[in-house]
Amino acid sequence: MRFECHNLCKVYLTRDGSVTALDGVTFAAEQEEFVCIVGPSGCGKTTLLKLIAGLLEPTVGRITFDSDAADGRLRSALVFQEHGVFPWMTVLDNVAFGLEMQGVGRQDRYARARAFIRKVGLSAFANNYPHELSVGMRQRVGIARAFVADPQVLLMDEPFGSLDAQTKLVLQEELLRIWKDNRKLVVYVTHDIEEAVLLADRVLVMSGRPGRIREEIQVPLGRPRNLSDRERPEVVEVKLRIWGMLEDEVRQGLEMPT
Amino acid sequence: MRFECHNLCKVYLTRDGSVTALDGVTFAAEQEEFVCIVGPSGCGKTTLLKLIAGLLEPTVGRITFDSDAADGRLRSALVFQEHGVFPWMTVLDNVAFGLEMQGVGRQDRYARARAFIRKVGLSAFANNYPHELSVGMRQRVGIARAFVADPQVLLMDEPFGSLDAQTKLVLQEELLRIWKDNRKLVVYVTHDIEEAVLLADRVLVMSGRPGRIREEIQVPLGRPRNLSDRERPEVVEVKLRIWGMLEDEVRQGLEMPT
Amino acid sequence: MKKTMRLERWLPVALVAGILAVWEWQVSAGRMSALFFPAPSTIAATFARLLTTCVLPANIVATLSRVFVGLALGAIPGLILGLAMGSSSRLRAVFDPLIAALHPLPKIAVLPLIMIIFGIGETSKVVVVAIACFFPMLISTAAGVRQIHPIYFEVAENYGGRLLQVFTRVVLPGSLPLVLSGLRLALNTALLLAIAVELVSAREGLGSMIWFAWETLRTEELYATLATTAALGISFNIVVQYLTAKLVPWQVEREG
Amino acid sequence: MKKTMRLERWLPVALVAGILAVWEWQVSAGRMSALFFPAPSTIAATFARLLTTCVLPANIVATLSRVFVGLALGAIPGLILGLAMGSSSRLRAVFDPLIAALHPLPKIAVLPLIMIIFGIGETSKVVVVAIACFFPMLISTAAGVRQIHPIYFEVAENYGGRLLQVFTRVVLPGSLPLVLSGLRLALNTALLLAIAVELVSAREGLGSMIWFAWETLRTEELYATLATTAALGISFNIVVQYLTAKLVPWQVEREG
Amino acid sequence: ARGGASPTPELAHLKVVHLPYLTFAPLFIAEEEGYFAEQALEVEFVKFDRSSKAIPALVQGDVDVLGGTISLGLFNAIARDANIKIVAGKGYVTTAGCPFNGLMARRELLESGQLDEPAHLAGRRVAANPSSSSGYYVEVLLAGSSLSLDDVEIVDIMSPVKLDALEKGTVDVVYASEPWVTHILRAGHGEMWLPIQAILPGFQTGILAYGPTLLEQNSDAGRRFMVAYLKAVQQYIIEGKTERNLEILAQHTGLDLELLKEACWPTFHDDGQIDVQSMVDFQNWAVAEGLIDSAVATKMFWDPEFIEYAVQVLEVDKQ
Ligand SMILES: Nc1ncnc2c1ncn2[C@@H]1O[C@H](COP(=O)(O)OP(=O)(O)OP(=O)(O)O)[C@@H](O)[C@H]1O
Ligand SMILES: Nc1ncnc2c1ncn2[C@@H]1O[C@H](COP(=O)(O)OP(=O)(O)OP(=O)(O)O)[C@@H](O)[C@H]1O
Ligand SMILES: [Mg+2]
Ligand SMILES: [Mg+2]
Repeated sequence: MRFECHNLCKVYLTRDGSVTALDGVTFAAEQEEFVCIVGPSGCGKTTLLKLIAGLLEPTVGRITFDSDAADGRLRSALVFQEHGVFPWMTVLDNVAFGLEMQGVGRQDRYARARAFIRKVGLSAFANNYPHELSVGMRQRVGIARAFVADPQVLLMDEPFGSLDAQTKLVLQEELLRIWKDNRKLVVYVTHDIEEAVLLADRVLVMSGRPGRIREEIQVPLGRPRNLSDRERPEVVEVKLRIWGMLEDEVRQGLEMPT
Repeated sequence: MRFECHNLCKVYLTRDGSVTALDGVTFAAEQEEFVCIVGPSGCGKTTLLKLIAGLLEPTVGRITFDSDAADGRLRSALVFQEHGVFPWMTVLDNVAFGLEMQGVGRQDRYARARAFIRKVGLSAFANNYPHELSVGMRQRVGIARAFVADPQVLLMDEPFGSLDAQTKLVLQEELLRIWKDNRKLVVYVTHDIEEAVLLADRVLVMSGRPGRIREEIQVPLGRPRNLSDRERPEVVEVKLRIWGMLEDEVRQGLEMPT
Repeated sequence: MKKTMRLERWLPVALVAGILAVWEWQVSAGRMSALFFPAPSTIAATFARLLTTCVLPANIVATLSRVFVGLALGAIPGLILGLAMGSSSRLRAVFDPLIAALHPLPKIAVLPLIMIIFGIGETSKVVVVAIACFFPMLISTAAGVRQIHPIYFEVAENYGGRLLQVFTRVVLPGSLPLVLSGLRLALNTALLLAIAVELVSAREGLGSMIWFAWETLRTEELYATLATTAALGISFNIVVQYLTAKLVPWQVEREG
Repeated sequence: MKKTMRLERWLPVALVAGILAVWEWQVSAGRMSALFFPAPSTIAATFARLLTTCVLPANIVATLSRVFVGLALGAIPGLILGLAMGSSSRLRAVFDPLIAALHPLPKIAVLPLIMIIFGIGETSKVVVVAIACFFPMLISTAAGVRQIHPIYFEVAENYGGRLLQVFTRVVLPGSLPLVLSGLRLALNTALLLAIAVELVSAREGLGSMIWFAWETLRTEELYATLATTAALGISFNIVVQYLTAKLVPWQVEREG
Repeated sequence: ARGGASPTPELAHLKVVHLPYLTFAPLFIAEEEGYFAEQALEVEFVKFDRSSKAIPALVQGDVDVLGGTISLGLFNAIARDANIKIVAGKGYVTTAGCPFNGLMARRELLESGQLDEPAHLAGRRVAANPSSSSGYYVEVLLAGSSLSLDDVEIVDIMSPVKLDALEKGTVDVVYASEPWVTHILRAGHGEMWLPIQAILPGFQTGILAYGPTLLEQNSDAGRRFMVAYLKAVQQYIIEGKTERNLEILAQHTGLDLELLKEACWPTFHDDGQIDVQSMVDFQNWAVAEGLIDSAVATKMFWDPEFIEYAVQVLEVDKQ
C-alpha cells in the first residue's frame, strides 16, 4: 500500500472570499512507511489528511493509491484532531464503530474493542458516554477506535495532543508496535518536532498558509527506537534543523499576517 | 489577589454510579503567582479549574478568595481546553466577548480585540467564523479572548496544546509579559512538564483519579526566564523528578484501570 | 436540589388549583355566566358521570385509536423523509418546495375531497390525522439532522459507513432530541386533528362529544371533554419525556 | 455543482407539471369526476378570473393580515418563553405540564368561547391564530436551546455574562436554526388556523372563499384557493430560507 | 313614515347572523330592497358556518338577531335561563308544492323496488345527523315502522360527500335540503324518496330569534326589524322567482341563476307565525333521547309580540 499526491491544491470558499489552504502539494508515501508532517498552525495539515482520507475533494490535483487489498478498496482510518467521538455512543460502541461499519458481529467487535479500551486505560469507562470523560480520555477513545479498525493506512492528526507525556509515550510505543506488526502505512501530523523525529522514517515540513511541502527530511535513526532517548545527537540535530525552518514561517505568520 | 482551596472533593453522578474526580485537594495560590498543574489524563485538572472559576460547585470543601478588586467581585477568565469558541460569532466578536460582557462599548472593545487578534496571528481572519478556522487557530481565538478580558486570575487549561512549537513559544512569551506587567495570578494546566517548569513559580503535581495534590515543587529558576533555554541542569533535574512521579501514576492507570 | 424540584412539580398544580378556585367563586357569586363558564364543581361532577357511565372511556378509545394510527401513518414517513432531507441538500432542493406548498393546505377544508378519495369510513379520518402530523415531524427532524456537527458524518464516512449505517448510527441518534420534540408536536397535532375531524364527521370520539356539547349547549360536557383532552396532552408529554430519558441518555442536563 | 443544483430546482416544478398534465388528461378522458376534480385548465382559468377581478387579492390580504398579527401575538411570546424554558430546568418543570395540557385543546372547538371573551370581531380570530402558532414556536425553540452545548453557557458565565446578555449572545443565536424551523412551523400553522377560523366565521379571507366554494359546489374555486394557499406556503418558505441565510451565516452546509 | 311607530326613530345598528342559504331569503331581500333602511336599521351581517354556533353570541348580546334552523342548543340555553326567544318563523315544511328537503335514496334502490316503504330502511346506511333535525326526521320515519335509529347505520358526512357516496353506493339514503337536492338530482345517482312533507307535514324548520339586546334593551328596534322582515317575506311569497328576487338570492347565496331557478324554494308563513306544536314535539323527542335536559314551556321560547306588531303595521301600510 502506497499513495502519491500530485500537485494538490485546496481552496475553501468562505462568505466573503476564499482561503487557499494547500497550494501544490506533491509527495509520495511508500509501503510500510511512517511519515510525519509538521508545519505551523493553520498551514493545511488537517486539510491534507482529509484529502488523503477522501473526505474532501482537492480543488486541483489528485491522489493515486496502489492498494494490495483484495477488494481494491482503500481502508484508511483517520484519528481526528477534534476527536469526533460520537456523543450518543458509549465508549465501547465508539471504539467498536469501525468494526461495526465493516459488518463485524457484536460479540466479536466488542471483544476486540475491549482489548484496545484496556490498552488506552479506559476499561472502567467502557459503558460511559463521552460527556462523562475528560478531554484526554475522549482523545484516547478516538485513538482506540482507529487502532481497532485495523486499516491499511493510519492517518493521525495530532493524536496525542491532549495527553500527558507518560500516557503519550505508552501509546506511541503501542502505535509503533501496531505499525510494525501489521505492516501499515502511517501518516502522522504533529506539532511536536521531537515526536516527529523519534517516530518517523521521514518528516515532511510544511510552509505556512498556503501550505506547501517545504522540505522532506529523512530521519537518520535505525529501528527499533527508544522513544525516551531524546538527547541523541542525531535527534537533536534534525530537531534543530526543522525548528529553524519552521521558525521563519511562524514569525512571518504572527508578525505579518496574510 | 490570592485564593485557597480547602479539601475540595468533586463527585460526578453518572447514569450508573459516580466518578470521584477530585478527593481532598488543598492548596493556596499566592498574589501574582504563576502556578502550573500537571497530572495524568483524567485526573481532574479541568474539574479543578472549573471549580476555581466557579463554574462547578464542589461536592465537599470550599474555595476562599482574597480579592483587592473594588467591587469585591472575582474576575477570572478560563481558557477552555475545548476552546469554547462561539460558532455564531466572528473571530472579532469572539475575542471581544469578555469585554462585551463587561459592558465595554463596541468601538473600544473591537480596537482592543484587534490588537490581540494581531498578536495571535489571526488578523486576516478577524471576520471569519470559527468553522472556517483550523483547530490551532480556534485555540488562539480562545487565548486572545482571555487575554483581552484582562482578568485578575487567568485560568488556562492546556492553552497551547494544539499549537506548533514556535507559535507556542511566541504566545508563552506574551503570556509571561502580560502576567508580569499586569500583576496577575495565573493557574496553568499543562501536559508538557518542560513547559510547566519553564513557566511556573510552583508546579503542583496531581495523582491519578481521584485527583489529589501529590507534590508541590518550587521551581528554582529566576526571572526573567529564557524559554528556549531548556537544557539548563536545574530545569532538567526538576523535569526528571516530575516525570518520575507521574510515571507511576500513569503506568498504574493504563495497566490496572480503576 | 431534590426539594426545590419537588416544589416546581407542585407549582403548576397549585396554579391550576388556584385558577379553578377563583373561577368557582366567581361563578357562585354570579359574576360569571354559568351557562358558558359552569362552575368547576359542576364540570367535575359531569366528568365523573361521563367516566362512570363509560361514555368518556369509549370516546377516548375512539379518538386515541385515530391518533395512534394516524401518527404511525404520518410520523414515520415524516421521520424518514425528514432524516433524508436533513442529510441531503439535493433532496431538500427537490422536496422543500413541495412540503412548503402542501403543509399549509387546510386539512379540514379538504376533508370532503379526502372522503371522496378514501371513502366515508375510518380511513379518511386517519389519513387527515396522518397528513397533519407528517409535517411537524418532518420539519423538526430535518432541522435536527442539520444541526448534527459535520465531523460525525466525516467519521462515519471515514470508517466506510454505508448509507443505511450512517442513517441508523449518526443521523438518527444525532437528531434524536429534535425527533422527539417533533414527536411531541406530531402527537399533539394528531390529537388536535383527530378531534377536528370528529367535530365535522364522526359519531364517536372526543370531537363528536364536543360537537354534541355545543349543539345542545351543554357546556359542562364541553369542559369535561376539554379537560380530558388536556389530560391526554399531559400524558403524551410524560410519554415523550420518558422516551427522551430512555433514548437520549447522553443528553447533558443543565441545572437552574 | 451549480448545474445539478439547477436541475434540482426544476425537478419539483417538473413533478407538479407532470401531475397536472396527467390530471388534465384523465379528466378530459372522462376518467375522473370533473365535479370534484376539475381540470387544471379550468382551475387556472378560474384562478385568473379571481385574480383579475381582485376577489383573490382582497381575500389574500384579509387572511395574511390575520396570519401576521396572529404570528406576532403568538410566536413572539412563544420564542421568549421557549428560550427561557430551554435554558432553565426549573421553568420547564413549572410550565411544561401547562403547555402540554393547553397545546392539544382544539382551537376551533373553543372558538365560540373565545368569541364570548373577545367578541365576535377580528380579535377572536387573531387570538386563535396566535394561540395556535405559540406552541410550535415554543416547543421548537426550547428544543433548540437544549441542544446548545453546555460549554457555551460556561464560557458566558465565566466572562460574567448577565442573564440578558446570555440570552442575546448565547441562547438566541445558539438556538437560531431551530427557532427558524419553529418559525416555519408557526407560519404554516398560523396560515392553517387563519383559514380554519375563516371557514367557520368570516366573510372574507381564503377560508371563507373555501367554505363558500364548498357551499356552492364550485370546486374550481376551491382548487384555485387551495393553489393560492400553496403559493403562500412556498413564499413563507422562501422567506424563512432567506432569513436563515441572513441570520445563520455560520451554518455549515453539507453537500450531497 | 312608512311602517314606523315613532315618527323619527333613532338609527339602530343590528348584527344579524348570515348564512348563504335559501332559507335566509327574506333577510337578503329586506336588506337589498332597503326595507331595513326604511325602518332606520343598519344591518350588519355576521357570518357563522352553522347557525347553532351563533347561539352563544346571541346570548351574550354580540349578535342581535339569529336566523337558523331549530336547534337543541336554543332550547337548552333557554332552559338555562338565557334570555333568548323565537320571535318569528323562517321556513316550514309545506304540504303542497315542491320538496325543499327530504330523504333521497340511491336511484337503483328505488328503481329495483328495494326501498318501497320506510321499513326497508332497516340495515341500510343513512347519512343524517342524529343530534339535529335530520336525525329527528329519520327517527320519526322509523317509528312509523316500529324501528329505531339503532336499526339503521347512521353516518355523518358533509353535503358534497353525499353526492359522491350516492354515486359510489357507500350510502343508501341521505338527508338533503336545497340546493343539494338539485345538485343530487343533477348528478343523477339519487332521487327524492321521501320529502319531509311526507314525514312531518307542517314542521317548523326555520326560526328567527332575538337575544337580550332586542328583547330587553331595544325592543323598538326589534319591532322595526320584524316589520322589515315580514315585508320581505311577503315580497318573497307573492313574487316568487322573479328576476329581482333571483338576483338578490344569487348575490347572497353565491348560487348561479340556473340552479336557483331549478331549485325548490322554502316556504314561509306570511304572518311570521310558527308551528308551536311541532316544536313541542321536537323537544319531547329530544328529552326522550336525552339530548336536552327538559322541555321548555312555550311562553319561554316563543314571543309572538313582534310579529303581531309587524302584521298590524303592514296591514295599515297596505291600506
Ligand atoms: N471549512 C473551512 N472553510 C474555510 N476555510 C477553512 C476551512 N477549513 C480550514 N480552512 C482554512 O484552511 C487553512 C488550513 O486549515 P487546516 O485545518 O488544514 O490547518 P492545520 O494545518 O490543520 O492547522 P492546525 O495545526 O491549527 O490544526 C486555515 O487557514 C483555515 O482557515
Ligand atoms: N460531566 C462529567 N460527568 C461525569 N464524569 C465526569 C464529568 N466530567 C469529568 N468527569 C470525570 O472526572 C474525571 C476528571 O475529569 P477532568 O476533565 O477534570 O480531567 P482532566 O484532568 O482535565 O483530564 P485531561 O487531561 O484528559 O483533560 C474523569 O475521570 C472524568 O471521567
Ligand atoms: Mg489541524
Ligand atoms: Mg482536562
